[in-house]
Amino acid sequence: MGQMTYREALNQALREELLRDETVMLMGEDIGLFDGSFKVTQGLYKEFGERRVRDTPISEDTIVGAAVGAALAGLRPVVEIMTINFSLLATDQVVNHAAKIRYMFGGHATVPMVVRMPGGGGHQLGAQHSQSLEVWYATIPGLIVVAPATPADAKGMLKASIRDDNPVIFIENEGLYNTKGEVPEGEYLTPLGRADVKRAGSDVSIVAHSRMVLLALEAAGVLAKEGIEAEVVDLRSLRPLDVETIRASVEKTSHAVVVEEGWGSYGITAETAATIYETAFDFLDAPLVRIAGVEVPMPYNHNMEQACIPTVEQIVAGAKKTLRKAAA
Amino acid sequence: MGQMTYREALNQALREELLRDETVMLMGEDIGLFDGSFKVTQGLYKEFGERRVRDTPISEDTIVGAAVGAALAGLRPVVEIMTINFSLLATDQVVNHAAKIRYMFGGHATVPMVVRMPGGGGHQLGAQHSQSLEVWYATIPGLIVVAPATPADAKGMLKASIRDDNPVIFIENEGLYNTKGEVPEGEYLTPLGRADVKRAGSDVSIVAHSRMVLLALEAAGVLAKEGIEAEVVDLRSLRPLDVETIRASVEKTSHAVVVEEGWGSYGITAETAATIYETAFDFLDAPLVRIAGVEVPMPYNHNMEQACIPTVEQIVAGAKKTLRKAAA
Amino acid sequence: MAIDTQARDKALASHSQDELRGLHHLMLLNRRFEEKVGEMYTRAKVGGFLHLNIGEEATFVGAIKALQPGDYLFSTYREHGHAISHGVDPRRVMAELFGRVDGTSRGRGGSMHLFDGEKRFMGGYAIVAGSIALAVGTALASVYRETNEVTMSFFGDGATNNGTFHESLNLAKVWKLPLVFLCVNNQYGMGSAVERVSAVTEMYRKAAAYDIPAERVDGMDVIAVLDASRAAAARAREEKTPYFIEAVTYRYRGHSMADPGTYRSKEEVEEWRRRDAIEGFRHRLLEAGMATEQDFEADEADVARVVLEAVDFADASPEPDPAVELRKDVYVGDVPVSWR
Amino acid sequence: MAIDTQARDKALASHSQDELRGLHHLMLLNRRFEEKVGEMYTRAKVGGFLHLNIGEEATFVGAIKALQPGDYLFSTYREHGHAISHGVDPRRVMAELFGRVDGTSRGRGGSMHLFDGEKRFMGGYAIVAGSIALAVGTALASVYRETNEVTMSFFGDGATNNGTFHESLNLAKVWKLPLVFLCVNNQYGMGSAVERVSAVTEMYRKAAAYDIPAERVDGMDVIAVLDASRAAAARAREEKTPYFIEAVTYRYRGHSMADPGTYRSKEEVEEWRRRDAIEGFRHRLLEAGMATEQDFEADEADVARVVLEAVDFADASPEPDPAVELRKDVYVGDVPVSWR
Ligand SMILES: Cc1ncc(C[n+]2csc(CCOP(=O)(O)OP(=O)(O)O)c2C)c(N)n1
Ligand SMILES: Cc1ncc(C[n+]2csc(CCOP(=O)(O)OP(=O)(O)O)c2C)c(N)n1
Ligand SMILES: [Mg+2]
Ligand SMILES: [Mg+2]
Repeated sequence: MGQMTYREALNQALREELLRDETVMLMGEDIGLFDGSFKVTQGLYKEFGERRVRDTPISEDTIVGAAVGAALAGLRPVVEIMTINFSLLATDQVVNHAAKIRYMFGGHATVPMVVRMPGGGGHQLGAQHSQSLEVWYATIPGLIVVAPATPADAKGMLKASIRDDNPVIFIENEGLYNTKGEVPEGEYLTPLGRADVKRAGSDVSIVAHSRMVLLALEAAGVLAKEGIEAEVVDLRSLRPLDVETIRASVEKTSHAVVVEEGWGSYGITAETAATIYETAFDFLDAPLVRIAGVEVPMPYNHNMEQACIPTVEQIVAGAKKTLRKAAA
Repeated sequence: MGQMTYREALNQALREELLRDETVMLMGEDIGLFDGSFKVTQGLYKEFGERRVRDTPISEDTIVGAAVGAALAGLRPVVEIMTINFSLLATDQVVNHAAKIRYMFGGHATVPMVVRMPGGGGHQLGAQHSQSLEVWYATIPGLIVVAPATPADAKGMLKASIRDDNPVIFIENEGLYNTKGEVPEGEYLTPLGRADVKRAGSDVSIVAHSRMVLLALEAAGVLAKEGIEAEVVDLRSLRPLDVETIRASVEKTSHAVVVEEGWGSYGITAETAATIYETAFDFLDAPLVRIAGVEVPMPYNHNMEQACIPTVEQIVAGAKKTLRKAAA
Repeated sequence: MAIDTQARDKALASHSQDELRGLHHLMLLNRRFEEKVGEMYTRAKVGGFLHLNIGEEATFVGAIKALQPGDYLFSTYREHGHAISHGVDPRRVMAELFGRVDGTSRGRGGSMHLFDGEKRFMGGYAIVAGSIALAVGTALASVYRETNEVTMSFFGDGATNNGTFHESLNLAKVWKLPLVFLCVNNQYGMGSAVERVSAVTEMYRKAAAYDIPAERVDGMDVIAVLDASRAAAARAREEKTPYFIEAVTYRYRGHSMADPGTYRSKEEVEEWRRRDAIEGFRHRLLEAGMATEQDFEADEADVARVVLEAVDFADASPEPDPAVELRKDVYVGDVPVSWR
Repeated sequence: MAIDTQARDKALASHSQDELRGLHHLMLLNRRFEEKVGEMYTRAKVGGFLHLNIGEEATFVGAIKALQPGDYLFSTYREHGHAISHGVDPRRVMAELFGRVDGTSRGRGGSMHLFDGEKRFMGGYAIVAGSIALAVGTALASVYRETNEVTMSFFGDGATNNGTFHESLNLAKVWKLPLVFLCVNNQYGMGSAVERVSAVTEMYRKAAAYDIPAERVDGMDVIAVLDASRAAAARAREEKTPYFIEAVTYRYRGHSMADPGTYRSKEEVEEWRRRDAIEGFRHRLLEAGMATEQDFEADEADVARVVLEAVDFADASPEPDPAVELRKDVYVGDVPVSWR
């Protein structure tokens, strides 16, 4: 176990998998000589050379397509799309090709590949650089979609994603790269498809993923001081969604707050809310509270941007609101 | 009022708007000389010439981008993307450009344009040609997203979309083109953003959009024979979603079935379900029932495909299920 | 395209009689197979969109004959003949068109999505230009592994106007990939004549923007296509460089079965039919004394048998049972397929 | 690029003293403006990503001077100088960088999203190659309306590897649009040197695939850029044809403020700095007797004033109040902005 950043944990996962399996290779814009625009691939080009760590032109669509082809031929490509915003140029290859090939070819083809990319806002990068579009991928059968919140999960899930035989969309968050945590050394795999209770509690379930889990944990700390015990469920995996863990938590707490950084309407919280109502209807004492980003293209101005992104205070207030409603 | 098909209603709307407003122009692959691959633009090239009705290369991304630019310059382009499946090549222009330009440029720019495209399955076209991806667009602030179910709405909403100053995503359905209905002559506008109760009823609300509305109406007919009065709410507009009409219906019926042709997880029904629970929690007598397409890439084989798409029987059974649960 | 008959004769003579007879047989098989498929479509045995490639036989038979076992082939939705020419069993192709479990894709793919990994027929795809990017990937894998295969990517004239085409050519050149781009210029993308949608009408010129060697060949001349493709594949294999071939041809039928073809004149179609690849090839074989009318008749009889066997096989194959087949193979492993 | 000094002198002499002095003033203004912006970034007055164009002044000053009022200009995220050169008030540019309500985009856009519809500065965009497609649209509108404007689209060498670039060139040629493609080849896309990611290293050659007339000019020579752009714009305007110009230049700073630039050598940077567009131009003006050192000093003083005024204006402008500004302008009209 060592303390390291989320960025370092990802880097370690990539390095270990490159060492372990000759068929693993990385592709992306400026991931090699430049060490990656967020430095996740730092040092790997130097260590593994340009055969294993391949810089690409600014051709998102074809990079992903080439990865699909390479995967069909038996490699395990790991693509970095610089940010999820640019993945909009590659949606055809992800959705119409990677996600469908196995099924539409009768199960005779396999596409073991990973597309890594960070989403999220908070750095004044404006409307075209600050989106959280994980819901787009989460709705597509044939894809596995994960979004770890902690350095340990970042490592364990990236390694598991690379070893998985399905196309995996691996969503990071720009605001997480510098966060720190304990990360087990060496062989450490986190199964895909399982949510994780990051903090146990009995009064209210806070269901979140990616960076919002950190805010949820902070909020739980605040609530604890007021005698409210919040349980924080980190989804980690958006597709498949671990309905059972969510249900069990809400069954216990009878109250829920669902949170996401992106837009809520037709967002991740639409599904988590619907799922909770569906599976725990009889246990829920009050309407749950949905907290999400304000539904505008992200503005540049700092105050304006901050006003868009969910806060610890909002989550605390949300928890109290659903508890109050129940009391009333 | 005249009987006409959904296709003819769209054609009439386009024709009337081309006649009315010199800034309206159409662009798309094979919409001109070829009369459109689903013949929605039939005769318009002949009547209006290639200045107003413009054939394009197979360049979805740039066609939409060019429409955005033309809209910025004051035209009102109406783009046809042959099917929603190919719009995956244009998501960057739709989401990163059309949807954001007005806001991110401080309200100083306007993008009056329409992107028309059919979605849906049922014609054995396979995985890459049978998707219902409206939820992708519905989650994006800056877009208006509509999906009419009847010829009258097709006409009224297309005319309204062309006159709207915002980018409108206008989603048709291949299975609707040949359906018939009454359509008012001439100037007939249906406001965007309003759901429509297509059949009134007191026992259960069936909430749907596009082709599923027809199935919902059929299901309501079947239920009526068994003494169950279903109310059919046609969303018509997915963004903005008419929460008030949905809420009012469920408040009245205390039961709901939500339906979509596409995949349910993180789908349109995730939002409609969450919305119903949120706004009508205290009125709902039982968990609602969600009905959606089976979550697989669409198979080619007829029986397999039919097994994927929601049916009248499923809706009838869903209605009974939620009513039974309530009774129990 | 002006034709130099002397050179043409020389080209023919450089091939063995066996090879020439094989080309004839394969072109004929594909022609008759497609005709049968068209018939099966009108009899509702085949559904969905159906894109026949009648008229284009010389392009794909010639090009694919240039490949070796192990070479990767990517195609489009107009791919039945591409699959068959690359060694996929016609019976399994027909079964797929019929939507049966013995089809190449267990009936899930249909006409546009044939696949045979063992033969390295890497699939038919229905997104124009989409599979060109995939071809970059297998070619990359060959270089990565230092194996000796070539990848060939088929696409149409219309596809060259799409961004994926451009990105793929650039990537193939930058990465020095053994990839033969094979553009079947049948002069229309649906109803759009090349000159109405493409800035240049000679597709091979587009390769110049990537310094990819390129040439244009008569797509009604199977020998021309074969010879050019062989040279291209050899260079790709040895020099690890992409190569671009444009084969100019014509589809006799509509874009798909739904297309009445009103955007082109009867005369134009007739003119091209007079240049028919199979008819023309027969004349040349006869002239050169490489085959007799009897040989052609024997081929006719043989391909008729193969086509009928394919239909019988397809007819006998069971339909997939949704209860068993519907939720299988979305994922490898125990991933839940559907949550509702 | 070999330089023919005689031709260069002749080119210079064909311009009026006023015009030459104007070019100097504008290049200097942009240089000093960017230096100040860099300083403001380190002082946290400017946030987000910041891409300076120091070193590239001759490319955009030369090209944009070739435009007429009413002509449309599209740019990228490296666009401050493009906006200012097209007539956008430097004060409003600075205010936008500061995120203030008097900024060109009311503080919502920032460094990458300047916009001024009145000046027809159609925006800075942060998706590489994305705005090239938009430029096709305004050029189309000009043809549609039979007005006489030209559209100019700026983009980098890296952008030419993206599919949108390709589709846009094709469309512009097919539709015969008055559109000048202006490729600023600063030889790097982030850390990627042109030859590592592009099959051809001379960007103008890519235009050949669309039969678009194209040329490569010295992007450190403002007169060369101006003359080529003027000829291009004139042809575009009169003949309704796209034109492609590649201006070869260099950015002295990193890709953005976050980039230490380890992918290139100090020597390389130094070599290009020795060819500095402003310095070189001053020498030529002095030699030709078109300006004196005093003139340059006067320009320095004047641009210093303009830059300071811009900072003062920006500083004085209020921040947008989220309560008022946040939900405005997502839509035109009464569309509900947010449901939660
Ligand atoms: C991205 C995309 N856009 C549009 C279509 C619809 N479409 C199918 S085939 C076709 C024409 C393609 O022409 P070409 O590439 O010349 O191939 P051909 O059909 O002539 O063999 C079009 C527009 C599609 N399948 N994919
Ligand atoms: C579609 C897309 N992919 C990647 C990026 C990240 N990115 C921003 S600038 C840039 C390099 C662009 O290089 P070039 O076009 O040469 O312009 P320059 O920065 O040199 O002016 C990259 C890769 C982006 N903004 N958009
Ligand atoms: Mg064609
Ligand atoms: Mg550059």
